[in-house]
Amino acid sequence: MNTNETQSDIWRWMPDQMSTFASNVDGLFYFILILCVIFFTLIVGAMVYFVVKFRRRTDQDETPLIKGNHTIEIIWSVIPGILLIAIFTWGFVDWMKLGTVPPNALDVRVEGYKWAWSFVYPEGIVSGELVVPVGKPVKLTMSSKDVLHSFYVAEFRIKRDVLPGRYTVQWFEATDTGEHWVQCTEYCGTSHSKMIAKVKVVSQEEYDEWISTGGGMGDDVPLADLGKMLYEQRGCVACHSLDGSKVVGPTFKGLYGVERKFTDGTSAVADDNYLKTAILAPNDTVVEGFSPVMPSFQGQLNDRQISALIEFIKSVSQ
Amino acid sequence: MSSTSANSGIDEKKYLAHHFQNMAQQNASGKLGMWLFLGQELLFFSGLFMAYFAARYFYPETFLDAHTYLDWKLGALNTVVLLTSSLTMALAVRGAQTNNNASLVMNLWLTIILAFVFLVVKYFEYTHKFDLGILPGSFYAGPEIVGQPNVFFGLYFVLTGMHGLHVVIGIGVLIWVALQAQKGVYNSVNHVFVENVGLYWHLVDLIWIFLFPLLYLVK
Amino acid sequence: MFAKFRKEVLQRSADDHSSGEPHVLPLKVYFIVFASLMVLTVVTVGVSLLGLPPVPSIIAAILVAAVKATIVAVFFMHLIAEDKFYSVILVSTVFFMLLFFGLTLLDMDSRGFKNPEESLEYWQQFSHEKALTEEAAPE
Amino acid sequence: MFLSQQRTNSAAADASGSEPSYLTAKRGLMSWLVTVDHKRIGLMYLVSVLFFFLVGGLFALAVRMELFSPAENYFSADTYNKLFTLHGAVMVFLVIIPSIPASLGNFFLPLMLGVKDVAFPKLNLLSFYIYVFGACFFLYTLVSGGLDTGWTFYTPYSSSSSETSVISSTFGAFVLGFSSILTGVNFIVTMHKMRAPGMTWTRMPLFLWSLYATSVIQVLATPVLAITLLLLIAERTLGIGIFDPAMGGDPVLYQHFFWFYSHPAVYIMILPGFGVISELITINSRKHIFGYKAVAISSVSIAVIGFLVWGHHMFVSGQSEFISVFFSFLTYAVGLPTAIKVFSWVATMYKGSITLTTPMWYALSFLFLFSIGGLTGLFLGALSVDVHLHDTYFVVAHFHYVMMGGTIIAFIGGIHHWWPKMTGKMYNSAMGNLGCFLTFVGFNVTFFSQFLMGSQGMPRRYYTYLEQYETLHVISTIGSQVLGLGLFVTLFCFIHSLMAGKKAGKNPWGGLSMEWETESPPIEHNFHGQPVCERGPYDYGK
Repeated sequence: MNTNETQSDIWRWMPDQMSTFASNVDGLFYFILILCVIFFTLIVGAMVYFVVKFRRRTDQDETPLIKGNHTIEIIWSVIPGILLIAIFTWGFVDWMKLGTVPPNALDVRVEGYKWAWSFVYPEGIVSGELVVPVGKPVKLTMSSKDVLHSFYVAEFRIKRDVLPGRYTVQWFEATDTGEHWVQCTEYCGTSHSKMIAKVKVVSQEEYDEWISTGGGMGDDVPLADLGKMLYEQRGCVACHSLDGSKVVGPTFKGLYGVERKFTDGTSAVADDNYLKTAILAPNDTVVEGFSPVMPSFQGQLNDRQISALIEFIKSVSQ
Repeated sequence: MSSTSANSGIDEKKYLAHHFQNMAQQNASGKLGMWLFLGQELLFFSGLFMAYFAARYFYPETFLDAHTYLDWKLGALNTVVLLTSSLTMALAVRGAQTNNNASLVMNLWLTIILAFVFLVVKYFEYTHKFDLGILPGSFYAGPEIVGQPNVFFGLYFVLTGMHGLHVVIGIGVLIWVALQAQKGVYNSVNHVFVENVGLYWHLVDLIWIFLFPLLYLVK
Repeated sequence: MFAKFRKEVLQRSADDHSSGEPHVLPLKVYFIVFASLMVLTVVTVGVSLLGLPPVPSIIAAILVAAVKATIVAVFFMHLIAEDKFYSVILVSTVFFMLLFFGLTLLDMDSRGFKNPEESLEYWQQFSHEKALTEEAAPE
Repeated sequence: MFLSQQRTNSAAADASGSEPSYLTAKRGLMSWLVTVDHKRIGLMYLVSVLFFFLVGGLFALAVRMELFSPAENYFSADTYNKLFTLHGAVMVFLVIIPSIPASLGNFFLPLMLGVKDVAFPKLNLLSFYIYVFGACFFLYTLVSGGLDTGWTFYTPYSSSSSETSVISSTFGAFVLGFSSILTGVNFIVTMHKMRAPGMTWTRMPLFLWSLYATSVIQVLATPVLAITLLLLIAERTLGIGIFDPAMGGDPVLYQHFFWFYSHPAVYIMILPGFGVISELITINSRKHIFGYKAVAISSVSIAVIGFLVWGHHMFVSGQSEFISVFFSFLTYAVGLPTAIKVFSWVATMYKGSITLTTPMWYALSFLFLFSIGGLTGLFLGALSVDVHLHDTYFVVAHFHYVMMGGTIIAFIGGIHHWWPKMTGKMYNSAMGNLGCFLTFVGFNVTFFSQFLMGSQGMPRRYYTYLEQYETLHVISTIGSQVLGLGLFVTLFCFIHSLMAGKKAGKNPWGGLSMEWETESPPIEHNFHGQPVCERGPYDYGK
């Protein structure tokens, strides 16, 4: 997704074709578009022509009593019928292609939860961004933790709802490197529009290197930077702001070391172990004026990642 | 008034609404309207049966296990009670059509009594379940059953509850019709209302005919 | 066959009153119908005690219930004596109901059609294991 | 059409019309609140539907204002979610489903059939009060924290995680369903059992054919919505666990329940619009409809096939791929009769004598807008393209073109067309044309840009969006202002006509169907004698 929009980016029908499936979808899309333009000009053209040609000249002029014409009626039922069946079959063929996952696909588990995505790689890496090698099919086995979501990447032309209590599967094969947005397209509450994540298509070498460094979160990365990456990728950004404004959860600005009052009347200083329990068991202590909607990150973040987040909150709190 | 001769001189004009041409048109409209209403009721219950089939598809073993807590003998008794009430209702309608007011009134009250018996039996069933802690949905505190017992019992209470509600509505209308019948309002000319109430009652019975085997006799 | 039966019942009930009054079935018909309903209730219970495997036992139960329902509809609800349009309404309503059941059950049945992960069994099996892994390896 | 007068021996004065019209026959508020006259009930429905159209429209303007730029402009995320939800719910349940059948249908069904009233007048009044009762629940929802689940109430969001007043709005929609069912029952019985002598099924105006098809759907589909909403309330309160996966349910099952009603519901919305357009085009081109039987039968076939296609709303929702193929094929089957209707309307205008009255302008803009709406349905019916386009602004544009561009434009055109008959006054056609023009332009600017946004991947119900869509959102917001202006001009045109409109004659447009036989506004029991129908409603010229 190139951030500098040129004029051609606004006035076009389809986003860039970044997956093998995209060309099929665009082919059918433009085929239907041409058909629509033809039929539309036929209908509106005939309408305008008749209105101009058969304007009422006097109040008494007679019109012929045409009750119908079987031949025309048959023609304009059969021809659209054939075209409709053609469109259906083309759509059906591509749909079957989208349904069959190639055998050697890279299997990534996708977890959707209220207002963020997390991707679990076969090697056990949990990342907030979907990093995939170019030219290799990727199979997404998706499930949600709370309400319905939907995994949609416009450039790959793929979309599938993510259901709690069931897996749904879809696949894609990126044809070009680049960065695209994953957007949630099934309404899921307050920050439904913030539930976006990045898809990074990289070359195979870069991908292997990314995997080897534990998903870009290797031990060499300083704690605060690792914390910042986690903050953006693991969905904290969707609810906790850095500039003091209330989104859904409390802001991180000026949080560390400050007295926090809770809904049950008790209070505590926001120090290291308070933040750790707040991450692992958020609904035990809820700050006044907020609702207990934060999902628990138990089993999602290892100790190093939690301390990285705490370092990041410290660095932001000044 | 028990003569069966041609509408024995009952003046049609008394019952004819201003916008109808004659009684035949008025009766036919009333019955057609009732049948459309019954069609709509049937589709209303179709949603419940669909929920039943879906839940049974998802949790077959729960249904097998949980239905043992339903006493099928009480269910069978209720079926017999409702079928008899359907008979007495049909006889009541026949009484109205043949100007036999006595049989109309007697059968109507019989139907009402049988409907009450049905509700009483249902009351015992429900209290028996509440004692076991079997409450609908998330209030379920009953015995341990594999799978999702709250789904089966939630459905059981919704299905029989909705049907019971329709029985209660039926009783209300039947009492009103019985009181009118005692005043001799209905005769062979003006009997469409009794017939419509009869159609509604037979539909309620129809729904129970399907409910009984699906809920109580799950094998 | 049904038309002959219907004409025969109507003919027998038509001879004892003039055309002015609505068709009224003879008393005997009501009690025969009631008796058959009682017998069919016993059959319903009997069928369920046969111990058929789950799916056939549902179909059998529904068939018996359907027979009882048609008897109630045809005799008690006077469909046999009324003009055919009411039966058309009833039948079309039942048709739309079955349509609703059929397509929805067909969808639920064919869920794991292309990818087995989407089927219900996969989730019940794996979510069971996933729950275990979460308990087994707390951070 | 000879109106053979059968002298009625009632105390009616002579036929010259010294009898008071239905508006002046009885006076006082009570005479309106407890009337069983189908014309007064029709007017009461018209006023309440237009009121809620204003309420829903204001929500729409608020939504568009907020989307002017990706940043937080006027409302917080929660308020925005409530705004688009209430816009959807008010427009669907309170405006567009009762709009044409309840107001114009109630008023003109008996007049067009040549009878005194609908089959069950008291039931007609009862369904109006059920409508008001249901509307009160929606007003209570507005007051008590709104609703933020989307008009579709999808579980598990609506059953477990939404804290807004879901129960009162679901119960409101449940109650409104009954008003729709009872109107449907009333219309079917009236059309079957009550007709002027000589009026066979093929001599009925096409508006009645489309009302018949609509009523069939109303009676057969709405109860499934009623039970769905009751189960949703039971799910949210008792937790019976059919739809909510946390308690063992299946959210896709809810979508099946919901769309089994809601797709036929979109045909409840559009079919009366087709009926109005058949009337407008034939009268204003003064020519027999092209293919009466084809147009009439296609209304009923749309109603029947409409029950088979609900799955095309759920191609990507986790529904099995196998059944999606079945639904996609049938979606194209239901597209065909709609296409036949549009072609027949255009063919009707061939060799006609066309006047460009305001209703005709609305009919022409209907043909323009509905063609776009209908044709874009082809994209969404194709399985592979729908994967890309589902739940994006392409879908929003599609259903606004069909619902707003179709039903509401036909509704306003129908009000203009029958305004002289209903109120006895003419409207200023220049102002009416201006309103139509502004609505047409504003509509296209608002929603055509949304097609582009949608196919580029802009998701629905988004409070903030990626910067690449900003220009199109700006255009769409400006368009919505013009659209709002156009509708206000139309409203002013009606009010102006009520105040200062010229007296309208019996038959200002030269129509041949029966409602033009009686005075405007008609007398209380519609006709002086019992009119007899000798020939079809479109037998212009020989």
